[in-house]
Amino acid sequence: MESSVYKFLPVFMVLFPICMSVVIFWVSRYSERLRNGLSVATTVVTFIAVAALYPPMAAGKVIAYTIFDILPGLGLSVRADILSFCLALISALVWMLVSIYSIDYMSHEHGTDRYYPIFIFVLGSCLGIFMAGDFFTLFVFFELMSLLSYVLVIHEETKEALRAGYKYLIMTIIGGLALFFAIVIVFELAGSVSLSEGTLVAVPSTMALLAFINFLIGFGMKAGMFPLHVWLPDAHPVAPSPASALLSGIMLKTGAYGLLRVIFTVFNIPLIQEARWDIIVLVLAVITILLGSAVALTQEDLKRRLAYSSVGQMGYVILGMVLFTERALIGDIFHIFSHALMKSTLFLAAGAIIWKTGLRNINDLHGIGRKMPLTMGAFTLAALAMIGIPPLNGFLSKLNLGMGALEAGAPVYLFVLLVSSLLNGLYYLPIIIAAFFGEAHGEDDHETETFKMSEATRGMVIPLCLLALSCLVFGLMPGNIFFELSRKAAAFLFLQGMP
Amino acid sequence: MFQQLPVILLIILLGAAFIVPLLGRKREWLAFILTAAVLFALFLGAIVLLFVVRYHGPFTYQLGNWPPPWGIELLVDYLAVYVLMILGTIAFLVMAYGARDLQHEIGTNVRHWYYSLYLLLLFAMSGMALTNDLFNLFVFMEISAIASCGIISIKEERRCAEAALKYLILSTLGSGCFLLAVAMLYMVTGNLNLQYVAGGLPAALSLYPYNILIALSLIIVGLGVKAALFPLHVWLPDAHSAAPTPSSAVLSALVIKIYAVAMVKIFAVFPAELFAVVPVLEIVLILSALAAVAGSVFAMLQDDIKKMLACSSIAQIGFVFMGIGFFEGQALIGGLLHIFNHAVIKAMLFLAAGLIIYATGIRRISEFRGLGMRLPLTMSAFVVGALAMVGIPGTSGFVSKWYLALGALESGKPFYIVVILLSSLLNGVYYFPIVITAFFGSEPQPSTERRDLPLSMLVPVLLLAAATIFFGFYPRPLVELLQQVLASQGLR
Amino acid sequence: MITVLDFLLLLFLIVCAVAVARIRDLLSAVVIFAAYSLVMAIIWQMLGSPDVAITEAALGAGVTTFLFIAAISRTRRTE
Amino acid sequence: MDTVFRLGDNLYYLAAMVLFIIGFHTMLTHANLIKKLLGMNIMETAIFLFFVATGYIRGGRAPIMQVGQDHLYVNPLPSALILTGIVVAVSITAYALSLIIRLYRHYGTLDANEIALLRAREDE
Amino acid sequence: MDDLVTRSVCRLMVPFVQLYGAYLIFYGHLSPGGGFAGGAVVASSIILYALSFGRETAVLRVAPGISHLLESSGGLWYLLVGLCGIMLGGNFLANKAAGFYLGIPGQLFSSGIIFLLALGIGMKVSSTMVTLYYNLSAEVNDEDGHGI
Repeated sequence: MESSVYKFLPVFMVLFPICMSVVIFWVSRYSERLRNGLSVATTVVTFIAVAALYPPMAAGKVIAYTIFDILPGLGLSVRADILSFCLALISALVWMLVSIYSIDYMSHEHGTDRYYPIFIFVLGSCLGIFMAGDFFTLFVFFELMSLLSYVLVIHEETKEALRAGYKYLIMTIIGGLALFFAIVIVFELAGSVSLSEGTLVAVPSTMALLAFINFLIGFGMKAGMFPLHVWLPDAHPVAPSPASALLSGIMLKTGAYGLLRVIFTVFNIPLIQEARWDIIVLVLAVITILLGSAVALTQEDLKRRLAYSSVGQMGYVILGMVLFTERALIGDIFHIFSHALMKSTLFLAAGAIIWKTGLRNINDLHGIGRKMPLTMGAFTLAALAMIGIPPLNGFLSKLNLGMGALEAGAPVYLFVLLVSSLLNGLYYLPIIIAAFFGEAHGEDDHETETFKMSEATRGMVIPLCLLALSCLVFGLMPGNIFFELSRKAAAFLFLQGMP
Repeated sequence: MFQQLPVILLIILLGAAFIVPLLGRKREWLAFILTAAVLFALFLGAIVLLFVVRYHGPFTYQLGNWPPPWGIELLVDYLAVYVLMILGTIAFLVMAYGARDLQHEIGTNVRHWYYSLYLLLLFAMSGMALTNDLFNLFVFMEISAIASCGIISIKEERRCAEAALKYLILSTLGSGCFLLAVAMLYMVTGNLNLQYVAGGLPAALSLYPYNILIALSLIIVGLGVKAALFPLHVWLPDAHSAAPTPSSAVLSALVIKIYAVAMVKIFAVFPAELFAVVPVLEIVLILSALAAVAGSVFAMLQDDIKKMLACSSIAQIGFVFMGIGFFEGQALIGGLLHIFNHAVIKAMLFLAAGLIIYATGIRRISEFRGLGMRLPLTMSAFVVGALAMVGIPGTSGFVSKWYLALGALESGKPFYIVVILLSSLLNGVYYFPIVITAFFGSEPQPSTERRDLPLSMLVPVLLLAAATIFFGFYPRPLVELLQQVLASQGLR
Repeated sequence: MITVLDFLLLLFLIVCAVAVARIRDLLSAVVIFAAYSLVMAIIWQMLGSPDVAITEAALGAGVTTFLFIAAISRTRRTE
Repeated sequence: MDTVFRLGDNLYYLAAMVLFIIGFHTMLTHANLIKKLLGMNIMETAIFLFFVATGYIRGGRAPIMQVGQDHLYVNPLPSALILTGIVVAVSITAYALSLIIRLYRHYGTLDANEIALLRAREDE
Repeated sequence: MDDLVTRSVCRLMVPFVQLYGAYLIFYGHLSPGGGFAGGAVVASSIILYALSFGRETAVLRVAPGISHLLESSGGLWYLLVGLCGIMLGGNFLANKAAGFYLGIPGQLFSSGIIFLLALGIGMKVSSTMVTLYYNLSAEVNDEDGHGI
């Protein structure tokens, strides 16, 4: 009885938001409040549904079954294992908090009637990616999510947003087509694209390499890997801040998730190591890390700087998965958690500032910390975590990544991590210092303004602070739940990749 | 009883085509009802034939009880049934849409002629699907050429006449080539019946190889002109865009495909060794690859929505021919499947474009700003079409591309996957901006002139859009049917 | 063995065809085309297809010529 | 010499091919629409000639039944087919002519290139 | 064309041409000819008449409406005769198999339905040709210039 409930849960958590988005779309004609309430309720219910999956997942069980076959050997199927659970959990959590934040943030925006349904629908398709039992299902939801998030990207419908959105759309299509290519090749080589059948391609060949490269293009595009990151710094800043938080915090991770599956399930560690394909990924990851961090330094726009920072951080995630030590993998998965928390905090904080003051340029933010102490406090916490200051979660992931690099016998990557952390510090710290200690630029009435606290609304500040606190909690507490999950997932994945 | 069904279908189509003009312009509604009923009967008949073929196997029908080598023979096999089903469904839906649309596109005095020509066209296409006789195929080709020119030139615009004339001349060129090829095949085999030609060809191949090769190339040129295979496509953009919307839909969705089907039928006759020796199929493949890319590039350059859709058909027929060019296994399934999928998608897109023109009078894509708010359902259907054209999974466009790609890998030519992907990307590049312009980037003008569209026009579009999604998730019956097509044609 | 008549008729056909293609006066071209059709009818009779010969004489030489002349009279005569 | 004989045997086919090419060429290269149509007709009759020649048996008779006689008949099938072909050709010619008249009424010219030019200008 | 000679000759010729056309149609199964050729000959007689007497006079004799009617009914007739084959247990257009009276070869009423079919074809072809001619020679403002 109980197991059948668990069996049903993955489908439920995908279908429920998707169905609710239709309801929300319909409701939004009649009542805005009901619409907002329903949106939050949907994310909450979805989060509970995801969390309810914890017992079997923690026990190491795998839920996998096929719903129906579209074509012979190709169908919609479900698979929930510890890795997919990790990602689903963090997605649902962040989504829930962001949806609360959205209500106030979006209250002055136009087009909210389409924002909420899409917002909820993207949650469903995002979970669909994680709960997919084969690459076809994954592909379906991946495309669904990518295309729909286009609407989130261009929400403001300015010329700039439309241009960025178009770039995003075309890159998405390219990525989707590359995935299509890769999946076709794997299907032809292995006769199946299921995630549950162990290694699908065990022999290196030109075709396999072609598949690998195409997977890398498809998922790397989404994950913002160099040189395919070009859409990201344009698309993330133009979206409304809650959407940017999700785009940077969660949707980038779908690419990382896909790459994890490709490396450990479609292929396996010996194959990739023998064929030296990991070199490609390693080089690209290192470039991604350094380039993202370095370019972030030069950005004046706050959200743009955050977006470039995301590029750098995704580089860590991509690096971690090809070091091929269990320790690095723990750090890798934990960094997915931490980055989701940190980056959504940062974007939400930036959003709160923009919402309240309309300021986007970093040079204008002097003294903002005195005006909005809670917001900037959360920002500071997350930024410190980003740099990797010890008691915060960012430190924990970087520590594990670095130790993994040492275990793998490649201390050079530790050096890359350190350089990148330094760069992180260089571009985050000035913002913080200026915000709290800098003189405000306002000429006439800054005397009165600086001492008047004017935070954003409670509905925005509370999710923001919760997220910021989680950065602290999940760094400070050793053996916390996310870290435990990462450990289990890493062990599971490593086992899968080592036939 | 069912033995007579194929010919009865042809008779009612032709008979109705004769009766409809007699009803004249006074009882035009009667003419319309008769047309619609006959088209629906075609659809039902195709379904019945499907079951007959499934339970009793393919069967032949001798006109006038003349035994095969002399008489004309109809062959009801899986391929014919598949094509008939497509013809019936799409033609019926397009006609249902046309009831209203034609009222403002063509004059009252010619509308009954339009129905007649439409039925004649369907008669010719069904005949091409069913016939097992080369010369008969030629006759049906000519009838369909005249009828399709008729439904183009019936509109009182001078560019329609020009487009129709261009089409007529090139299409006669094509059928001339085809007839010459038929004559050459007849010369060396002494038969016109496809089965007997197939029987005679291996022997003839050793005696008159050049005759057969010339015949083969003439067939490719002849049918290629009519199906708008890449370098021979010049007539298509004008003809398909100038015509009244229902004609455009039927021409793009059905007429060009039926020649591809004819090519499959004829290629199946030639011995496999011939294709192994002579790179005929490679040429078709290369042309199809060029078509897939070039058609998309042409479409990108258009501003007129119907012209853009017409150019996109050039690219899509390229996919169909790609399947034929591989001529085996999965790729052929993909190509044949694309006949259906593209028929559904392109008919839907043309009808949606027609709805836009009907409701707003806008033809230029650059003026589409804000249309998404004014015609939400139509533009949503357009979105589905655009997604299917790009081949997003969950739409029927994906499935055919999937099979084509698998086939390309199977044949060890992954290069063609790149072509497919490139063409899909280009599709995205020109379809999505339409959707974007329509939905985003304009001041929202709620409820401004939200004109109610007639249900009879909207429902076919929505049904076709639903079919696009349905067959994206449940293509199995079609694929299984096509596997039987391949099995019964003696292909892998 | 081919007879001289066959040869001459075919030669005449080709000459007519070239003339039709070259002549700039449309009406003359049509008249030459009528002659071409009639010779074609004779050739078909010689090839043992009297049905085709009659039909060609009536349709090809007769009706087609009528139609062409009707069309030319409604448009223009020179190329 | 042998080649000449073989050529002589295939004289009808040869002539049909020459006519086909002349017609094809006229149809494609002439700008005048009526000329194009004449070329089309020449091309079609050339194909018919080819077709009938395939059915011709030297010394055969026209396939007309005469009671009580037995002859070598010419294959009747090609001529039966050609009948249909001629009718189709005539109807296409007639239809094309009606279109040409319409075009002339609208554009005042029979030159395909000029019409294309006028249309292009109109589209802009 | 107000030429007395032309008109008189035409008036004399037309009945004979039509007779010859009818002969071709009815004797198509016995001698060269048949529906196509006969129909064309009949049509050419009418076109000849129209050429010499002018279109208006010809329209009075054979109205376009009648021509349209004959066109459709010719086709329908052909189909109906063909359907008889099915009714009598054969296939479409069945002749011998459906048990039609084949008669004695060489006589007018022989070879079953071929004669009837030729009649349908003759009707169809002649009326189509006439319609085509009418359409081509129609005045500029005529609105019925479309049917093929």
